[in-house]
Amino acid sequence: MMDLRDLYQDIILDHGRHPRNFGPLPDPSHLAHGHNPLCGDTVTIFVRLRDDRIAEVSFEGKGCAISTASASLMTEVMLNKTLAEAQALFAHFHTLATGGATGGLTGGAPGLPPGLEEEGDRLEPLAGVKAYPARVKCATLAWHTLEAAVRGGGTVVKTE
Amino acid sequence: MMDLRDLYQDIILDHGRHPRNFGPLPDPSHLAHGHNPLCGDTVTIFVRLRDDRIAEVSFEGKGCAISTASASLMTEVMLNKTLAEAQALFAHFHTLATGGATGGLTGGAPGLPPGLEEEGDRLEPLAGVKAYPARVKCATLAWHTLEAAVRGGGTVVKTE
Amino acid sequence: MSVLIQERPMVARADGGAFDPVVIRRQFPVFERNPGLVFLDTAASAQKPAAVIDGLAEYYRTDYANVHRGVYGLSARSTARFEAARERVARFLNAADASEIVFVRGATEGINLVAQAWGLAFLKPGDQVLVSELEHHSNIVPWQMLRDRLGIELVVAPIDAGGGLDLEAFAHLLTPRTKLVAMTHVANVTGGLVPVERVVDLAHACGAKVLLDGCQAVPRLPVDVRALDCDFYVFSGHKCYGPTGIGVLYAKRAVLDAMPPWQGGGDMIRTVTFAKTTYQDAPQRFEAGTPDIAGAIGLGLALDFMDGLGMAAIRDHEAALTDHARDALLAVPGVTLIGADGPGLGVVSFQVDGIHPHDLATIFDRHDVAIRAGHHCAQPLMDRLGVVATARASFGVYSDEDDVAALVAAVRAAQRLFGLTSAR
Amino acid sequence: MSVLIQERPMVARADGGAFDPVVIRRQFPVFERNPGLVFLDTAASAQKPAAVIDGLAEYYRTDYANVHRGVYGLSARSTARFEAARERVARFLNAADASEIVFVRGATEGINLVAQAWGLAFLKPGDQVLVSELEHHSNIVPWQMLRDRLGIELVVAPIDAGGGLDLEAFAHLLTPRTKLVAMTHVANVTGGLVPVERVVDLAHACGAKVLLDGCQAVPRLPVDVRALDCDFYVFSGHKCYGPTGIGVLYAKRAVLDAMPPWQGGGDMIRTVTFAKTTYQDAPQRFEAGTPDIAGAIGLGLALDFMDGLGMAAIRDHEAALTDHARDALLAVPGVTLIGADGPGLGVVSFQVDGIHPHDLATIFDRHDVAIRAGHHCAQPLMDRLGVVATARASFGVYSDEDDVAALVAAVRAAQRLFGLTSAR
Ligand SMILES: Cc1ncc(COP(=O)(O)O)c(C=O)c1O
Ligand SMILES: Cc1ncc(COP(=O)(O)O)c(C=O)c1O
Repeated sequence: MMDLRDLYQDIILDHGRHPRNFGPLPDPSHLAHGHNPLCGDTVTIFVRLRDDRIAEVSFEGKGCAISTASASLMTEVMLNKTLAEAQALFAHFHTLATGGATGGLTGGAPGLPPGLEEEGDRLEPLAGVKAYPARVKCATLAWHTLEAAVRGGGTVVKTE
Repeated sequence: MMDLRDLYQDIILDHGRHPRNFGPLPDPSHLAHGHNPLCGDTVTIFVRLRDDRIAEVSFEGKGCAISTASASLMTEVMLNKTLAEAQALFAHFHTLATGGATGGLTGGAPGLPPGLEEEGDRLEPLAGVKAYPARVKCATLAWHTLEAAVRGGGTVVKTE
Repeated sequence: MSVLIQERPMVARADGGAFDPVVIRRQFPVFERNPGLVFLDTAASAQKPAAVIDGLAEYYRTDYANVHRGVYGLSARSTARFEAARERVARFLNAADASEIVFVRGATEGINLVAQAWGLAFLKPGDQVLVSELEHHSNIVPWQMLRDRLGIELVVAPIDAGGGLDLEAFAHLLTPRTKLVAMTHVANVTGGLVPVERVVDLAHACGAKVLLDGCQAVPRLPVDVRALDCDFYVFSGHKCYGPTGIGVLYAKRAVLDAMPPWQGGGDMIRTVTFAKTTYQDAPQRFEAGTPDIAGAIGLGLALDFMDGLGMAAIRDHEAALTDHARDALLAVPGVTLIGADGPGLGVVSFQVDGIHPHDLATIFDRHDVAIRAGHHCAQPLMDRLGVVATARASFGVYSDEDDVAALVAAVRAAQRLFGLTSAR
Repeated sequence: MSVLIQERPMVARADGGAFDPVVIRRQFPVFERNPGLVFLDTAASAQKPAAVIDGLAEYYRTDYANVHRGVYGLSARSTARFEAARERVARFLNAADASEIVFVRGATEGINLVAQAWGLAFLKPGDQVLVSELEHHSNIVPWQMLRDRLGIELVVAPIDAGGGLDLEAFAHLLTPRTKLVAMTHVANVTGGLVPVERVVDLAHACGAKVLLDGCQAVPRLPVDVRALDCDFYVFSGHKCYGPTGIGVLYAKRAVLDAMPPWQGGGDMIRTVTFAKTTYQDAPQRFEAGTPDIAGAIGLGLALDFMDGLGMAAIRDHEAALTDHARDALLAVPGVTLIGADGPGLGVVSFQVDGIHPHDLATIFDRHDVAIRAGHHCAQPLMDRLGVVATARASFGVYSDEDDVAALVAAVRAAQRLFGLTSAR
């Protein structure tokens, strides 16, 4: 039996119960809604971009511990990142959570540009989800929604 | 193995190949079309009733040996019968061909009124069909069609 | 509860013994192959007894051929078995005639058939279809699609505070414009028994026809469509221990006779020319193409299996186990039941404070307890109850109090993992 | 013949041996259970190999649960197997993506889906659907129903004197009003191969979409939907050694994306409120309700079985046996072949002077030879050929020259019984 603690690490439970950056931004420059039709979970991501940099980011929604913790950790690591850095973190996270569906030779931290190592480490607790295929979408929902928000805004994203 | 000769008796083959009373009546008082949608066989029955008596009867159509012989034998036994006698013959034939679905304690000739014994005997060769459930409808098509003709006329009958 | 259900004489088990899930479970190979499995998702789909699995295989080995058109022996045998399955279903539902049984893929296809064949033919703009807040998406979406196509109205009867149908509100919503009432017999989220006899009486008094969704009822209680007097009844084979791919639409013969066909093809026609085609009578008119022959035969075997246990015995078992599960869950601090005020049959929905149902399901799975978490294809009901998702445990003939004990233990384990035990 | 068929590299048999129907037959339990059976009705439905029968049973025993919604292990396994079957079908047809594969009950449902979802959305009064005189009722009646509903026109491409599609006449019937060409790939009455590559080219040049009915083709030759470039392709699982209740609609992804749903229910929705419902992407949008999970998995096993033998080898076998059967039947005085001028695959229709096909089938059955007699769900073709019915023998991977010899012997026996031998 896979240890449930690999998935539900203390940091996940903590962020699940006490999400950081939770609640709407008063005046976001970008926003998107995400939705997992299989379980009904929803998330809204609020972003204020300034000069191609994520000056503020927050989220709101109803979800499980995994999706809430993933969104919360995401907002922490994304704060003050340039869009290019955000893209690199997204790719890194995707590999982490899915076991490498987007490529990357190592399971660990493929292609994280120098300077983002610390952010990579902070996302590590989310790696446990890849052993739970039915839950991967819980972890990726907020990330896909953020991507949609900064790319255009206003789109409804879904993960299935 | 059931002997095919029980079904394809000489009298059946003969009537199948050389049907009696084949071809339209010039001026029928009653007429009906019959159709077996499973195989595409068709039959038309022509009747001239005079004083509740079948003064003339003929048939036309495309069908197998069983359906053609059954129609041919039917026209022979029905000629000059009253409608009541025709009804009795119909009931008798139905029991003969289906093995008694309409009742009758004996498999043979239930309730044939006196005076129709000879007709009953002439239909006997059709009894072989009841061992071939897939073919019963071939045998009954003409009979159902005749019944529809004298009851109203103009109806299309089907057996399935 | 007995006022809500059709009573039939108690059917003794084939072996004359008591209803013992431990013994019954031995007839289900899945439990041998998956030792330790606590399967509590029968409402989504039931496991299959060996009689069904082996009977299906045996049919393919000995009697298989296409039906209805062959003169040869194998085809005649196959046809006889297929039509015997139709008779079997008719007997099981106490339908007046086998011709009232239309084989479909499942309840969903059955409802779509009614919406698209009966609905398109008989409904006019302004007519109303009345459903309830308890419905599965399968009994909502087809009517919405029809609404958007025809300009009819979809009216929704609310639930009461206890999570059951509000019968008084329902009665008030019936008007001469109500042409069809489409309602579940047993609710798939809550297990709640809907008083369908009253629903049918009230609807008929108003001139409306009634469709009952029996997906969760047929596996759990004796159903008598003639006593119910409903116009349509649908259910899915896979939820009552039968194979996937097969289900049933029952409709009164006069109703079927008046309906145009829905799908065109082989077997449902009488004559075809390019100019004009004429159709068969019911039920063939509604079964275009080669049917799921093995599925129908397998469904017949599943009904044999259930009747062998006795539907009254099954109902009593499901009711008792449901009551027990409700009590056992409520005894755990932090657990809330959803819509469990009225009589319930085979299904318990619940929530655990501080743990999302999705997390519960994952944690339970690691304890070999299989439940469902989510909206259970009933998003409108979720919205009405103000929840995003629930955890749902559901029972079958193989479920027993040990399964409930495992469920409760899993809840406690989840609470420990989430550090919630000391909170109380 | 090779110009008509997509060539693939010859696939060696799994055991490396030659294609030997006697050996293959041992994998089909029906022949063990029915010793002496000469089964010549594979075009109506194929018998099932043990790999399919046992694989189905094994799935129910070990991995069964409903798909797509469960978090627990059993459901995840079941979902993985179901979706792997979709990938399997995609690979078998060489589709670009598994999302282009929609599971349906069979070819008939697939065609009805296209007629009622694509047709209702995209056809206008005056538009034309072009079929051929060779079609099965399943590829006629859905278009007639659509014609009567929408006021479109149904145009019929004639056959030539040899019983094949008259390609020149077909080309002349194409107009800018032709929006869809719906045509069989291999004709079910005659076994005739339709030059579908030319049909697709000509139709596309005219701006029409093309639906191919692959019911008789998929069991008999390598099919590559991307090389064919057809827009829709349908087939039935039960005709290619798979279970009943399952079939496939392939459509190009862009075509599926543009189509509205047909049936409503669970699994095909994204969000549901009583006011408004949003739908999933293809293929889920077209799979309302619980699918025939076991059927899809069984179909995957059947495709494995066929690929194990090699589709090129199967094609060569069917072609050679068909040629042999045509020759052997023609050598019997009084026998006429129907529509057998062109290349044929797996099906031979014939008549015997002085004996109705129905009588032939009964007599053959007493000699353990199972054939079909009737209109084969192709009444318009029968009318065109000026016959009421034909006798039809059709072959599968288990058929061989001994079966043909038994068929010929049965013809002679029928002639003797009818006293027709001395007539020549
Ligand atoms: C060419 C053709 N099209 C369509 C069909 C219909 O297939 P099904 O009855 O499996 O839907 C058949 C078989 O009966 C066929 O041979
Ligand atoms: C009450 C109810 N109705 C309809 C359905 C749909 O059944 P199916 O998916 O078998 O068509 C279900 C099961 O999912 C159900 O529980």
